Amino acid sequence: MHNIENQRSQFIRPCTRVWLGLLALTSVTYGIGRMELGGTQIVMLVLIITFIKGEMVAGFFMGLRNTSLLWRAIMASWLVIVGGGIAIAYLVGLK
Amino acid sequence: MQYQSQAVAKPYFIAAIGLFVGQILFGLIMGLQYVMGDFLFPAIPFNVARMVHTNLLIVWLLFGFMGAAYYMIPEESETELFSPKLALLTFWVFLVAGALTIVGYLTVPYATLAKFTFNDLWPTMGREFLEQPLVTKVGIVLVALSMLFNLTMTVLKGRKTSISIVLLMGLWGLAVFFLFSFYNPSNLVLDKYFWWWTVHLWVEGVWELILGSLLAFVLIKVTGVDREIIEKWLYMIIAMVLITGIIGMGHHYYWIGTPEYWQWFGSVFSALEPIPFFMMTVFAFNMVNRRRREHPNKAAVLWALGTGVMAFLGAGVWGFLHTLAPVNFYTHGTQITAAHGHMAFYGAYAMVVMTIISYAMPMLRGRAANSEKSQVLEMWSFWLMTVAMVFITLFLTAAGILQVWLQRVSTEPLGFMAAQDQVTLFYWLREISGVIFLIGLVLYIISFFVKGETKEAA
Amino acid sequence: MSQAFTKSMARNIFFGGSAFFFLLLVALTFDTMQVLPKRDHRENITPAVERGKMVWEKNNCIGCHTLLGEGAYYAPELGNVYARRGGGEFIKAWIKSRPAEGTPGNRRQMPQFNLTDQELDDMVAFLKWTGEINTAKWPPNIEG
Amino acid sequence: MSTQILTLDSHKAGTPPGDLAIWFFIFAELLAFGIFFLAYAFARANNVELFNESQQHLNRESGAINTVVLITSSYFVVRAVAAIREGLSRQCVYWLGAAIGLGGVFLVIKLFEFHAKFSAGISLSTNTFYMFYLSLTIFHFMHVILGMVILAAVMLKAHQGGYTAEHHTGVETGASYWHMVDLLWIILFPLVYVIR
Repeated sequence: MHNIENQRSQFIRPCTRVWLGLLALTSVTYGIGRMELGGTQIVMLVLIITFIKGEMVAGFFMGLRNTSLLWRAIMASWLVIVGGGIAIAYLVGLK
Repeated sequence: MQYQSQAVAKPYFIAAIGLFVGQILFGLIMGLQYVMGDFLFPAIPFNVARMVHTNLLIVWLLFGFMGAAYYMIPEESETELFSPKLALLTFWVFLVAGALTIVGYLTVPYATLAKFTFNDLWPTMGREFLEQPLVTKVGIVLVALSMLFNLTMTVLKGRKTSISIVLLMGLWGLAVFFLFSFYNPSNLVLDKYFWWWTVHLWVEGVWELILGSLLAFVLIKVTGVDREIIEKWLYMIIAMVLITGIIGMGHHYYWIGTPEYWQWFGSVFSALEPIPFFMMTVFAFNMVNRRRREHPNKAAVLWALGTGVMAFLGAGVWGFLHTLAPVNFYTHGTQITAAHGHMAFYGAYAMVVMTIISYAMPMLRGRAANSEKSQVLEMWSFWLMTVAMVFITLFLTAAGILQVWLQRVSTEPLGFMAAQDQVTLFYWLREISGVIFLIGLVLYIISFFVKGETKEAA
Repeated sequence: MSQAFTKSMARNIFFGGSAFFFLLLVALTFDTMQVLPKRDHRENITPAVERGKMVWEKNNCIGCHTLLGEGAYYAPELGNVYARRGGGEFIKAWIKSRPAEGTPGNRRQMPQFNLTDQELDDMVAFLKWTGEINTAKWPPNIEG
Repeated sequence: MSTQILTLDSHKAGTPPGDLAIWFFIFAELLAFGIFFLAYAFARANNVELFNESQQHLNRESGAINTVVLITSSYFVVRAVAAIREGLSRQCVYWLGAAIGLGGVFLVIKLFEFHAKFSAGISLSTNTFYMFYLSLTIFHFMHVILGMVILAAVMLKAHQGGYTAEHHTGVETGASYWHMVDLLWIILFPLVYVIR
């Protein structure tokens, strides 16, 4: 059962780690919200965390990391545009 | 033509083209009235001419859709039509009802027509595009039901392809959403809200299903590309149409008294509405590039490609131009809307009907394609009409931008008529383009009578 | 090996997606119906307003004018005409005074509709009510 | 063909798992949500006080718990895909069932949240913030339901033994959609509940 062992090490275990990582990052985001922190640096941190989470879900759960560059680029640019747009809008709102 | 009963499509197509001519003539009358206000007054006031222009458009497109359906369904289902006689009867009922309605518009004042057709008992008239007397509206429903019965029975007894299923869904949707035209509450906001359930869900909803299936049918025939591939595309395109278009209806709910969240829903979803049209363009070109045969009917291929491009430009690009709420705030109800309306209807619906006519008419006349000479003429008419329509759209857009600037944006806004006086030049240019369009249309009709060497239909 | 892109999946997305967004439309429509009374002031729809809408429709006014921006673009917007012309007297006088054979010169013509005084009053009532609908501050200015 | 390719990439090399058609749909949905997210962000920029003030009345705890619920549910779906790649239909069904169950938990928590808001008289027309909050969360809520329906259909077919280690595009298709629903919430939560 070489292939099953292979799948466990290459698919399930990374995903389990990703899952735990997502939970940890979520608690960070929640903690920031809980403390009602605000301000540019905090918001950028939250957005970076969100970007990392998005890439983790897209790459590992959705399996995009095994696909061609085009697919990964589409997803990454979506995340960048949305996240970057939110960041710009936040800065615009500071005025 | 593979099945005898497909022949019933022929009178539908001929009627469609005939009414198309009428539509263009009244369009020219209106165009002239824009710059020579007393032209044909008081014999044909502008509101009458416009009603005839738009109603003829709707009716000839319906004739085209019905003809297309009667042509396609037997071939797709691989069986004769359930009842060719019923289809012919339906044709004459529809033609006579339509002609009488137009005659009514032109001969008696609209208020008199309303009185004689019992509009007081159940008022439905006098709303844009739905001006038809109650009895005509009922007639349209009966005609549609007769057609749907006929086609559904045919599909049920024969092969069920994705194309015929999509076409039937489009036609059923057409009938169902037309029912909203019978609802005319005295509250104007409600009236407008549900008026769009007919108008928007027709042209940006179920009609696009019809459009997609017509285009898919012709592309299968002229390119020989595998049906599976074409039908897959068809489903993806119409999925995107409805996903974006249903909530895209919000772009009509910005300023008519409806809650303001529609500005967000409408903007977000209608911003996506160009996507299915873009897919349609890619689809048409892709299939033609991957063609497995050289179909002798070059003109039909040209129409099919033209539909893809012009639908994207007219409905997609020109729609997007003024669909976002902050833009629409200034452009709502101006010549920009007229510009979009002209190119979208021509590019999407008029052209797809001419695509199917171009493909099916030679078949109905017993040949695979028209003679070389006839096709060259038809392609000339394609370019004349299409280029003329592009210019009509550009001139109306220019007029619209000026109108918006003078009347709505500038710090000292002009009144409506004063602003109109400033853009007269563009209306003249539009009228000239309209004349060229008519020349194209005349050539189109002549192309049917050009003889020459033809191959027998396969 | 499984096929990468199947027709049945495309079909499922079409049916599922359409049903989904139609349901969303129904939900939004439901909410709209709850909110509308506050925006259209339907308590002010008197019998005169109702009759006025009939007069509006029977004479196919939408064939030249826009009303809240919808209609033909040949003649001025009438959703705010009551405010623009400072009340109903101008509107009535205007409609009444259209010459049956048209005004001389190259101007755009409005037909003589031969409305009765009652119909004129009803029309004004309808246009006044229409002008009070909350249209999210549209049109941009009084010129419509 | 090596077994590794068969199990790890049961799709054409280079393309994402599942039916390609679902990926068109996924990207269309991402586009719609993306525009909505940006619309929220820029509407907030014009209305910072209102948004910050209204945000305080949101139930951040239920938002965070729901994030955990969806992430975990997504992970269960990953396990379901892994199971069917080994041909283990029963495990696949169990994992899918657990994922759908968590989807249900998400819906229940969200319903409590909606109930609290609606009974406070809040609606789409209360103000711009609540318009967005309700629109985005209800729109997403409906996607969760749609995702659950898709997963349920997949589960049913898996239960009937409709998938094998070689042929299981359907599982991957449903999984991809469900991950998208998760991904959207991962962005929605900080955007609406946290950023201030």
